[in-house]
Amino acid sequence: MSILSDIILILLNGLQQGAIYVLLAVGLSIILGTLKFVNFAHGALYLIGTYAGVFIALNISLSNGKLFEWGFTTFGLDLGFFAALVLVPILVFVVGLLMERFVARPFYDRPDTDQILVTFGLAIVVQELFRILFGSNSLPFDQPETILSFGSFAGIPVSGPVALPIVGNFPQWRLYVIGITAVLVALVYIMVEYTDFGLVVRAGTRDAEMVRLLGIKITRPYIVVFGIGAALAGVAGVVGGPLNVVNPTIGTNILVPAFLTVVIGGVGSIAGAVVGGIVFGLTTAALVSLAPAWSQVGLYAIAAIVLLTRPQGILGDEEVAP
Amino acid sequence: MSEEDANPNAKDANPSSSEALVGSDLFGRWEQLRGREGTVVGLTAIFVAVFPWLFARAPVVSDFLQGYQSLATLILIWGIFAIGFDLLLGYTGLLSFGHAAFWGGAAYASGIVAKNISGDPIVMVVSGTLFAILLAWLLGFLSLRRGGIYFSILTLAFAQMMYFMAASPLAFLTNGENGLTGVDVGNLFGVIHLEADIPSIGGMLLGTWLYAFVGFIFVAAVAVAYRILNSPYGMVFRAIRENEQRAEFVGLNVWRYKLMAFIISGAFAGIAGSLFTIHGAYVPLQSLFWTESGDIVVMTVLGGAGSMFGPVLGVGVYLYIENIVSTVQALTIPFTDIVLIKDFGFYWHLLLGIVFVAVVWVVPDGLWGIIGRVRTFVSDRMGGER
Amino acid sequence: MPLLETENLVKEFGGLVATDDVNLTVEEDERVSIIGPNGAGKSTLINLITRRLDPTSGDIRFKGESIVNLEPHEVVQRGVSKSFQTASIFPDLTVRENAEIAALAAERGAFGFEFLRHRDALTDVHDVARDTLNSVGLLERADTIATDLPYGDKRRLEIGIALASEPDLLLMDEPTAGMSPEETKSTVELIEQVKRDHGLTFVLVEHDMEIVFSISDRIVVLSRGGIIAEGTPDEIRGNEAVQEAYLGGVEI
Amino acid sequence: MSLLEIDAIDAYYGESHIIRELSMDVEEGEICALLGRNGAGKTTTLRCIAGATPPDVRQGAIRFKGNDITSVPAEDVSVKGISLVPEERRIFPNLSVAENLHLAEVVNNKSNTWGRSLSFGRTGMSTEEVYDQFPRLDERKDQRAGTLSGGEQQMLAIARALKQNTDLMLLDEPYEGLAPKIIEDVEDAVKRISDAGTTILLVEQNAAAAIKLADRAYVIDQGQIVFDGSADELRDDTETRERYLGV
Amino acid sequence: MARDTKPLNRRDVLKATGVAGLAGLAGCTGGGGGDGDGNGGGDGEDYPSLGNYPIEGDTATFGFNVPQSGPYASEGEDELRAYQLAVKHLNEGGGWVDSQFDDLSGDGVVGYTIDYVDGDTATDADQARQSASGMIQRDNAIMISGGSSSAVAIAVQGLCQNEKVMFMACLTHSNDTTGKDCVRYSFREMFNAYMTGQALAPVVKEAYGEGLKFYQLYADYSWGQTQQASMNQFMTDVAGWEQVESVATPLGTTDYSTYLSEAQSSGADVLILNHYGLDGANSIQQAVDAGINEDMEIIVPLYNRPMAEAAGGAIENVYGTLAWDSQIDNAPSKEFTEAFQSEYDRVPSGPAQVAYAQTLQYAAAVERAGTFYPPEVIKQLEDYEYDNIGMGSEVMRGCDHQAQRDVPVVKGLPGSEQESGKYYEIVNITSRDDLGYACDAGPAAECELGSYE
Repeated sequence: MSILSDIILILLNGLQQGAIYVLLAVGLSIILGTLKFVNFAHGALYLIGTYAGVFIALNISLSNGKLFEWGFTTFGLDLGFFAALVLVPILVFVVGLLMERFVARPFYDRPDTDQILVTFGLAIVVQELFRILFGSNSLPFDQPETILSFGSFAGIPVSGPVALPIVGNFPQWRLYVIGITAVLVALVYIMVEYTDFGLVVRAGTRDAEMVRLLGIKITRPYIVVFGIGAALAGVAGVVGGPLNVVNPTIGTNILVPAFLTVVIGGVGSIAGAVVGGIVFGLTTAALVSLAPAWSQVGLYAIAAIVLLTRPQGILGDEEVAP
Repeated sequence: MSEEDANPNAKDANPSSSEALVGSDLFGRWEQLRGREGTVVGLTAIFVAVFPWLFARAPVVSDFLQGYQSLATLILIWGIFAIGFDLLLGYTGLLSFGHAAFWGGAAYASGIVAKNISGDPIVMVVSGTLFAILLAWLLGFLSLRRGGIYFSILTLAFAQMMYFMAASPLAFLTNGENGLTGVDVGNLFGVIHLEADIPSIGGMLLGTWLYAFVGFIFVAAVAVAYRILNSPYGMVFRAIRENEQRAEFVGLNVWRYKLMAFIISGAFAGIAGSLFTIHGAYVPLQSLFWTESGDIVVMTVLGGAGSMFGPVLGVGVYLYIENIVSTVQALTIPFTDIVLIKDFGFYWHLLLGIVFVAVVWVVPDGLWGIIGRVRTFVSDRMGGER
Repeated sequence: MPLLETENLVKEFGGLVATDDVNLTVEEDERVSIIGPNGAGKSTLINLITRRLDPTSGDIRFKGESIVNLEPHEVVQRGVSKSFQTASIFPDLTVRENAEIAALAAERGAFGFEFLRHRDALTDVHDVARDTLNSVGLLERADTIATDLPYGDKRRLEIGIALASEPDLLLMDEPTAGMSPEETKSTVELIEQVKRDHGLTFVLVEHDMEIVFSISDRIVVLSRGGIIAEGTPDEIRGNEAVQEAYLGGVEI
Repeated sequence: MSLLEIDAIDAYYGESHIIRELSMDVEEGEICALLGRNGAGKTTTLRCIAGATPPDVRQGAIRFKGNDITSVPAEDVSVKGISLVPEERRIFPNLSVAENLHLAEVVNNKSNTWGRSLSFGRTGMSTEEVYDQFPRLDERKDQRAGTLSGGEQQMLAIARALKQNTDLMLLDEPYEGLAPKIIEDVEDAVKRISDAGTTILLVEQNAAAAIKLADRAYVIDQGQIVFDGSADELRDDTETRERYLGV
Repeated sequence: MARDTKPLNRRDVLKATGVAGLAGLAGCTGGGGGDGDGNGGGDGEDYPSLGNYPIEGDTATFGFNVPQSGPYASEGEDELRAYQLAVKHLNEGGGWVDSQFDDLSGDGVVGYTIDYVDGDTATDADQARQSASGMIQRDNAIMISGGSSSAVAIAVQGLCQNEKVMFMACLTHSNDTTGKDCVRYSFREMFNAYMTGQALAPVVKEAYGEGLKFYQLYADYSWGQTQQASMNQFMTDVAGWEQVESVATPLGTTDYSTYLSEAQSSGADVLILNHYGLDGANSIQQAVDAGINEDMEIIVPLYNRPMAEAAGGAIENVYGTLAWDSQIDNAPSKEFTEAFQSEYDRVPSGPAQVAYAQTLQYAAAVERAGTFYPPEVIKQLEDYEYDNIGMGSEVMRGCDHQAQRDVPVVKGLPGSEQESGKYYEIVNITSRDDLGYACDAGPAAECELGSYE
């Protein structure tokens, strides 16, 4: 295997692994940056997104859990993957709004530790609810064969391998994961940089009171920010779900890397979350190639070093007041 | 839970009680007594002495509780861990999400010492604790450079590093995923086999020598923790929690005190981790995993961070639910066969999660705080009748 | 030798010069007030002396030794104490414990290893704490939880904490801000009494000119980061540059 | 009826009692100065009017155009026609000049749903008008506001207020930290705004500069009004000036 | 450890106080069984007390420690069904008790009614031990069985050795269970990683030919390491293949794409994925997504049902071994499948058969010994020969407590042909004669069983 193809593979694999982290980190980061709310239940939103994705896209057969006991042996709407990709963000957006209203809001004025504790507890509750309902074994979440198929249009095939120059076969879906992430992050970026909504959010991050003094009811965009952050986590669940097995622990398992992504990239900026996710993904891929046995240790070590030497994160400078 | 009923009066760490209830009657004298160090340690010792009997062997009570000896031992071990953790979280106000590093690290250290050097329980405890102290010094030195959520994440990252190191690169020492097996715990003082039952009445109360050994260390840990809280440190820790900047500006070296809080807390975790190895003659790899850190947070907060015995109560409730309630198959109306909830035990983790959220939300001083309020209510009533 | 002196002290924030080449001296036993309009750099100067901020250049000497490279708690240990503008106390601790913490730092140093020593045995600390509470008039409320005190008493406690650190130099940042006239009056009395009893050297930052003129030996006027005048109250009262700084510098 | 009536308010910062039974009125069309040494309670008064919290007003009432606005949230007070140009300007340094200005009209922008919908006929100044008034801002409209000079930042803060739908502009220490030449520019701007019909409540430590512009003046000390009269009266009242404003 | 020495059996008290405790928390309901017919007892005279022996009362309690939460819960539930079935058959007759196990009467075991308690291991060694110690100390279980992971089995059997309570291992595949971590009180019916390599080699050699190159990925913990070592050994020695590289994937890896990319470009013909359970489901799914199955053959040494379910169609044509399968064509297998299906209306999984077999095996040994006294039971099991559980003629070897048995080799079915309980087809049952190792060789060389008492 040539060094060039090695490098390309590390890049591709790193990007696609990073993509999921980016989707989670963008939401986590803007919520942390604008609302100063530490959401340890962000992984739960990913979990909800994944299960909702399975439910909407497929008709799965259950083999344990309460739903199974209640007679739901096969389960799901079987609307296809594209429907999940559209509906899940909407659903999780609503979940995010509810979470903001009923969980986050009472805790805005309480210390970080209380926020961590209550959302940590909430994450346990959500995970357990899913375990009880769907059982703790893994559901198959197959990659979509095609997307955008409707009516007579067969859709674009997305599953299986695709032959790339130099490196050979590569799982096609993973390229789509990178692509979908890029599009979504770009959309959010445009929304934040070029719309009134984004303007209010950016200004509010810096000086919320002044925004209110200008006559703008800042809580509304904040709620929307929370919803968007949640929706992105939901999308991450839909596009990332088919990459791995789906079971109730995926939410808590992904939380730690998502948080590390945020702090590596720098809290509060979308660009930071993107850079954090890419750095995290590439580092993982590179370490896996170079020193597999130490890759996880190395990853946490790098996260710790970034936190110690650059607490504002790689792109945190933007947020430091002049 | 009845083990807690044994000492609802072995009280708070705050001896200079704000309610200056001094009277010549019995109640007043009791109020005076309860703050004293000797009383607290004495009541703890009495509690430790009757706990396993009540929990596992007493007629009616233990049949109701469904307890058993080894769980009693385990509750005390985790109790030591929680007392130490609370010194950091409850008193100094630092939320570590990486205390598994000290618990699991000490468990491995004492296990490895037992396998390779000496299985003497005292040597194991000392070596495990020393390891935890050194590790806490190092990790505290690094992690305390950051505050708030960053501190929590740093401790988490370091603990996860330890976990992954034990899982694979250091598997030649730790036996990796299978956990450290074949730990031979030697006899205490060379003669007492810890697994053996204590003869006569001692055995009836305490059960095994192992429990006696753990119980002795538990009482000692309570005494030391209580003393620390009543030493200048206890005051400084609370001062840092209340107003760190002001503490700096009265001339205290806040950073070093925080480091000491971290190390002391690590040392308690180390003692507990070493005892865990002695208790099980085995170290699971999970002892280093971050969920273990999460468990100690949940236990401490559930019971009541910032009180001396709250975290121990939290440990009791947590382990009780995890090990006993989880095996209950149906929740029935007392003294009837009417089933309220089928498969009740199946929901144990959900139940715990909901209780935890409720505690954080509504009663930040935890279950112990609730007991405290009930006690205040009762004592006010009693005071009012005079 | 002056107790405190700053030499060409400069602090810049970005392009803004908050402290501009300040040479301040405070002699032992002197009562110095620092006044000046908003944004004159009074708080910055105090923060530089207490080492909460790093100066851009210049030196600060206390008892002849430079303290520029010390940590804040080390400065306190040398004998510079500060009372805060708001009641910066330990709210959930008792009044006595509030004072004891400061006394502990004063009597036992910035850090010690006495974690197994019962604090009841620290008689020196108790003595200092009791004396301090006595002198700020809070001894009777020693067992009250600090957060339950009325606001005026909290501010007294704030001053008490600063005093319990046994300072040689006390920096007071607006000790009467937000107080009612009665509270202000009693605080002024407190300051004068402390001045009598402890023979302290202190530096006062205050807006209330009545207080400033009644208790200062010397007044230093800051404007735009620099010292524009200093002298006795009478000298300052008639000083045109000072009037200009306050009233706007335009002939009326 | 005065445009703004403050009726014996008491305001607290946490437990600090800052404003004590303060009463004052601002008439339509005038420039009213509120003077006092720092710490006297000037900024707190303005924040009470603008609906910012803290402070919290525990007693008394504030009325604007006859309507009670005592405990109305800041965003609603703003929409009713009061704009605050706060101390230290508080422009958004991470946004461009144009974005800073645009932010002030977001609330008037019918296409968005983030602000409260408006029933007022009048909207703030258009961007063109603002740039006409402040050509320097036009030159720098794509620059990040944090990179502007102090005077430019003050202009931006005032311009931002103009873009709101303003009947009463609260100016908090507009001259602070500015060079004398720049102060003159700001004075000119304030005069122009006043001439255009906007009522102004001006808070200043620099009494002389304020009196020069003002029609009427209040002097505040320890949270209470200690002088109330025309600017000329204050100019002549040396004792009050020296006692409460000077040294 | 402290024993419950008071005359009244605690479980009886429990029943007397009703299913509910005062707060309703103590409603611990076991299986069936009342207080028995009172004819038991008698066997306590000859032996000293040891562990939970002697049994008080007329009821002997088994402890079934299976994953009821966590990723292997569905497997654990199936095991538990089999255990419950075994208890039912022991007390009431039926299934193999009637047809295959002559030692068993269907009327309890040596006069005792069998009861059981169950616990949740959550596939976590620590929780499994806590659960097992509750069964031993509180419920006085005389025998523990269970496990769905080697770490759990090793942790629990160590505890059982200390407590002098017998452990009948269910699903555990690591060499270490009966190798370096073996104990006197534990017996394993399941084969191990070493034997998997031996069983697969001749089959894949025949299927894919000689002289191939293979590439291995293995989970970097003891099971994965031993598994890849035996695959290397037997693919090289038996199949005559050549290993290109063997790469460790750390514990906790969920994304194998980088590893798979490297495997893909290595030029090897065969990819062996030494991952178990969900790790296996992930790696094989990802391998198929990457199109590796187009250029290379894939082998997964050990299958289980949760993995097959989660991996879905990705296991098509992938070879592996399996504990047991209902498609195996012999009398015991059919009888078990029928009994299980008539009770639960579902097809039993491999671990269910092991669970059922282990419980009956233990009970039969108790009958032969005439007592529950563990050393006697152990002696009855050691070197015992049997041919009654559908895996050919077997011996439970005395030197390491490892059953010497046949191993089924299977091939995954395409997604379209899969149905509940049927995910693979049986290609071969490799005979015991082609498998195994001597007592002084392979994993057994490291085994020291420890004392009987």
